[in-house]
Amino acid sequence: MKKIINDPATVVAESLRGLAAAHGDILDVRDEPAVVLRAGAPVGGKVAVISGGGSGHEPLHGGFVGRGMLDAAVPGAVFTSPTPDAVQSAIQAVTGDKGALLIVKNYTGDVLNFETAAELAAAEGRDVRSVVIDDDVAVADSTFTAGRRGVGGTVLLEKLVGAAAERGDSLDELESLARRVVGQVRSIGVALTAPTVPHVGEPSFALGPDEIEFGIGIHGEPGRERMTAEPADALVERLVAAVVEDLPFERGDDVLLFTNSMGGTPMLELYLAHGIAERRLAERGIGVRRRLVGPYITSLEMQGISITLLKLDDELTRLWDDPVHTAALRWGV
Amino acid sequence: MKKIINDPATVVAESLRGLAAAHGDILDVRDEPAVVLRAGAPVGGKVAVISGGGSGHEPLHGGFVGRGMLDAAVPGAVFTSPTPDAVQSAIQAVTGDKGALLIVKNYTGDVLNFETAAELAAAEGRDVRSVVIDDDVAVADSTFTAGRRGVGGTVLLEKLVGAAAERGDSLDELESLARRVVGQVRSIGVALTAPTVPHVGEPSFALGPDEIEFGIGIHGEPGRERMTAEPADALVERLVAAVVEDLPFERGDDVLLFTNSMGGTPMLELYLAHGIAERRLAERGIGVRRRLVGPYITSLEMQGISITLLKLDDELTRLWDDPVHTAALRWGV
Amino acid sequence: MACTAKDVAAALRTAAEKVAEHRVELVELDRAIGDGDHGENLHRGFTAVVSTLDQAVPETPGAVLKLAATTLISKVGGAAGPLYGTAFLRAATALGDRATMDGAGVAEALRAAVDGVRARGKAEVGDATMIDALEPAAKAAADSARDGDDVAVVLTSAAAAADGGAQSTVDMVARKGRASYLGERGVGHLDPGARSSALLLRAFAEAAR
Amino acid sequence: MACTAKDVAAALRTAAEKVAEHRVELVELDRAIGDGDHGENLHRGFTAVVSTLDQAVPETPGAVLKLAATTLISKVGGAAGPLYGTAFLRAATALGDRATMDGAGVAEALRAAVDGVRARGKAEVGDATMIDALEPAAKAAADSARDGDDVAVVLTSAAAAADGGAQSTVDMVARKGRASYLGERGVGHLDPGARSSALLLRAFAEAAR
Ligand SMILES: Nc1ncnc2c1ncn2[C@@H]1O[C@H](COP(=O)(O)OP(=O)(O)O)[C@@H](O)[C@H]1O
Ligand SMILES: Nc1ncnc2c1ncn2[C@@H]1O[C@H](COP(=O)(O)OP(=O)(O)O)[C@@H](O)[C@H]1O
Ligand SMILES: [Mg+2]
Ligand SMILES: [Mg+2]
Ligand SMILES: [Mg+2]
Ligand SMILES: [Mg+2]
Repeated sequence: MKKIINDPATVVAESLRGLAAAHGDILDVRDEPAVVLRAGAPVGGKVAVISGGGSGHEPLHGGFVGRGMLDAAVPGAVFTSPTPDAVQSAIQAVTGDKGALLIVKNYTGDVLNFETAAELAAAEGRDVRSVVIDDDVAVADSTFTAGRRGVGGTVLLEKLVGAAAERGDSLDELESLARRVVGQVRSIGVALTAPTVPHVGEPSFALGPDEIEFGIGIHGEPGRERMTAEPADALVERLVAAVVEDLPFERGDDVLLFTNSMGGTPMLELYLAHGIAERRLAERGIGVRRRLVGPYITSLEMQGISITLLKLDDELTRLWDDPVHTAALRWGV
Repeated sequence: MKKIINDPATVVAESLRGLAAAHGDILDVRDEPAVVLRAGAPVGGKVAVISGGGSGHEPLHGGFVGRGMLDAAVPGAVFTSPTPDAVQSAIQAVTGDKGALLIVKNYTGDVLNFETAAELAAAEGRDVRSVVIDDDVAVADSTFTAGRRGVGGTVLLEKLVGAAAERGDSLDELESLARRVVGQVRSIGVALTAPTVPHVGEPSFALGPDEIEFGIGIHGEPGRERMTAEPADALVERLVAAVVEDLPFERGDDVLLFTNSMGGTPMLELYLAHGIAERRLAERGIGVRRRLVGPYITSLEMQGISITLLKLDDELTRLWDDPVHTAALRWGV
Repeated sequence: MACTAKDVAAALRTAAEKVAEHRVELVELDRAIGDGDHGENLHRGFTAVVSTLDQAVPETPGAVLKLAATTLISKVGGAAGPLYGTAFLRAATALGDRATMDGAGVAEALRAAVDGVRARGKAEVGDATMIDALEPAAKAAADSARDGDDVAVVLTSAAAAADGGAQSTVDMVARKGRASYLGERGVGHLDPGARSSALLLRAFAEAAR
Repeated sequence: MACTAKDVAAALRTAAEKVAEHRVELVELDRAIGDGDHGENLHRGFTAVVSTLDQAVPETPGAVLKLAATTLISKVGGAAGPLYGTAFLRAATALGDRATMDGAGVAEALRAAVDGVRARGKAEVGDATMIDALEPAAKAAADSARDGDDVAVVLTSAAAAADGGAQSTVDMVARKGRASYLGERGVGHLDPGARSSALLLRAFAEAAR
């Protein structure tokens, strides 16, 4: 394993120091437990929006802290959900009178740790709600399993809820907005190579020179099937079809198309894939009204992409267009 | 080789289609020859700023087309300078009364092809000047060689010159600004892995499991030396020292620090490296006043980073802060 | 012979050693069907438990277990952190402020721990999780305690049952945890959490001897 | 026997075949000390030259070479595009509108071509570039033409000299082109542009026989 690190045990803390140094105007980083806080938080008159999860998915979540998006991010160890005390410390630091909404990706660890933190916060008399995002169509949805994973849709959810919080929506309104977004966003990913977790030192899985993992998770967890690599046209059609058929998205729908790099995919390939996805959707009569293309929810150096579709209406489009000023997403400011 | 492509011969054209689809509000893409043009160009009352070079370095240059930066980008085949007719077609499409400035990275191919295009444009009666950027300290600078390569400094140069063009500076002013920037920006890079050019199908060079290439170029050309991997603290100090000693940057200098990912490096590691660079500069009494962290000039999926330092003054700081609205850099709008 | 707070603390130290020894194995098991952090997470957690115990050992077995629980909750993260945290917390609650714990006490604490994990994670036997090791362990402990066995024997019975239970996950299709994403492809793999549960019980049994 | 526009066109087709055959070799040579595109670039360029010639063959050798030059300039890119483009353009200019080209004409055209590349790229013999193949080739062609040799013999002499010249780059420290970044580390490698120059001359010689 070759990595630009000093020690696997201190990777996250050291990386957060760099994030703080680079974006001191937007955010503050606190240590032990590690949390990333919006500069000047708690911001009066708004619900605090908080998310977090294992590290290794940067810019998620710390890169989305700032005006119009998150008030705090709670980074765990690499690919490991953060502990309740860290979540609690973020809640305490940024929550004002209007309460806090926790955006939780649907992984057993995230759900359990955020749940515990929310209970602790409630015991302190705070109004804290959680919304769980589970947009990954690669995984069968069933109450008898851990359920679907939270993946690309998380980025969109954080932007939309963050914008609504910024304009002063109440916790009730935010919670129902968040549930609505969760109901109409779907994603799927594919991996060409595996990520290498620093403390493991070896790739998370082995893929042959012609193999890809279709339906990959963002922690290098396996997905639907291992298959032979295929040309971009066929692969992107496979991704688009899986997402479109799931909700389903239908002729006449307006959507936001998010073409995400898993970290190690060249932008040249990412835009190529995005172009194909646009055409496949146009052929289906689905109108792409907004788009996001880039590495926004990654799995370390993993090569691969994911496609996320969100059904848009005027309200969501407005919230998407609203100003945002974070390390990784910025417009209107 | 696993890549999200259809055919090595059409990679660039297909990727540009995706870029156009994603950013139709900012730019237009034309085919044969391929050029990326600022939407609405030529923009009245300003000098056209044009750059280009081989593809595979995305977001450079197409991702920097837009308000406050480039009027046109000319993408060649992967790692291959574009041809003069492509450059000429970009010049014709975006140049108004105030002429055009070409920003050329110092590679034999880029210099020769842009030179030819500039001659052709001059023959058409246009006022076109070129500025060559050669900021890579890894290479010995000598008039008896091809000279230093243009690398990370190119991104900063395009931003600063683009901002000055936007506010209406004349071609003379832009040319001298550009030369001033070239005089006070320096970079160096390191690779942990090699990029794979689509038509080659194999990594551009072979690195052992513990080897890194110090002083790498952005086309996977070798640099100063092949060495054993070392902890981030030592590696970043080595990069910072090489850059600082070259200009030299001195105690009391104000600088912009640009920590760039070569494409495949996780953001977790990139920010970690950035944090170390900030501290090493602080120890030297060099004041980091602005920073840019991310994958902005890449070498396909190559893992590695580069460090660029630009000496700032009030004028350059103002130009850096000026609004920019491109696919890859955006603020103030 | 019943065991004291000191004995419980010693058992936790043994557990920490066992986790350290098997860190790589647990990472590898998790890498195969999950995300490869289980060994690292537990190692971080139990190292912290030992540091805490180095400062001061609380007075009762229950208090020691509670300290371990809060330390694990705040250091482990992932799914295993809250689950093992809950297990230790429930065991502590079951023991209350008793000064010592005999074989029956161990069985009682283990039952409470396992029920806590079940309530928390909503997994049942057959879902290919730590429950497949813990549930048979709790049953075996109860049987052994009913026979009047002492702490060491109760724990040894529990550990043996946990080993068998863990092994049974190899043939299962996981329905909880990260391995559930794999469906049929997860068959043939030992669940890392089941393995770590068996290792912890083994460590406690060894310490009790 | 002097050659016509048709013969020049045929020679360019042979050159295109040669480049196609050696595409991978040229890519590999460039990958070792440069950026791995030389074979791909030339292949793209000469394929385009053949397509252009498929549409219509101009009337004079000079006009054919000029068409090749502009096609190469607009299709090859990189360093090789403008350099080979210049070479063919200067050769075309040297030939003017002569209807045929004899051995002396070949030597004259080659001299002009090589001087053009030198002017454009500012490389001299010993810098480890295509100049190391082209300069001896031009000299050998001049000697051969002075002896009254015909086109085929002049080109064969040039090609042989180019081979030797290209081979000499193996021991050089490159001072121009991408290989110059390597310094001493570039020693031991054949320059891809020198190799392609030798291949082109070899193709022309074969076509002339
Ligand atoms: N719902 C659950 N109930 C019981 N145990 C579970 C549950 N989900 C996961 N586990 C256990 O946790 C183990 C994984 O722990 P760990 O790797 O530390 O967490 P994560 O899955 O968050 O990376 C699994 O092997 C399994 O035994
Ligand atoms: N200044 C120069 N003068 C003469 N030949 C040169 C010069 N620079 C490069 N070359 C030739 O060009 C070849 C490389 O061509 P190519 O790989 O197509 O372009 P690039 O270096 O832009 O990738 C080198 O092997 C060398 O022979
Ligand atoms: Mg985990
Ligand atoms: Mg090239
Ligand atoms: Mg795990
Ligand atoms: Mg080359």
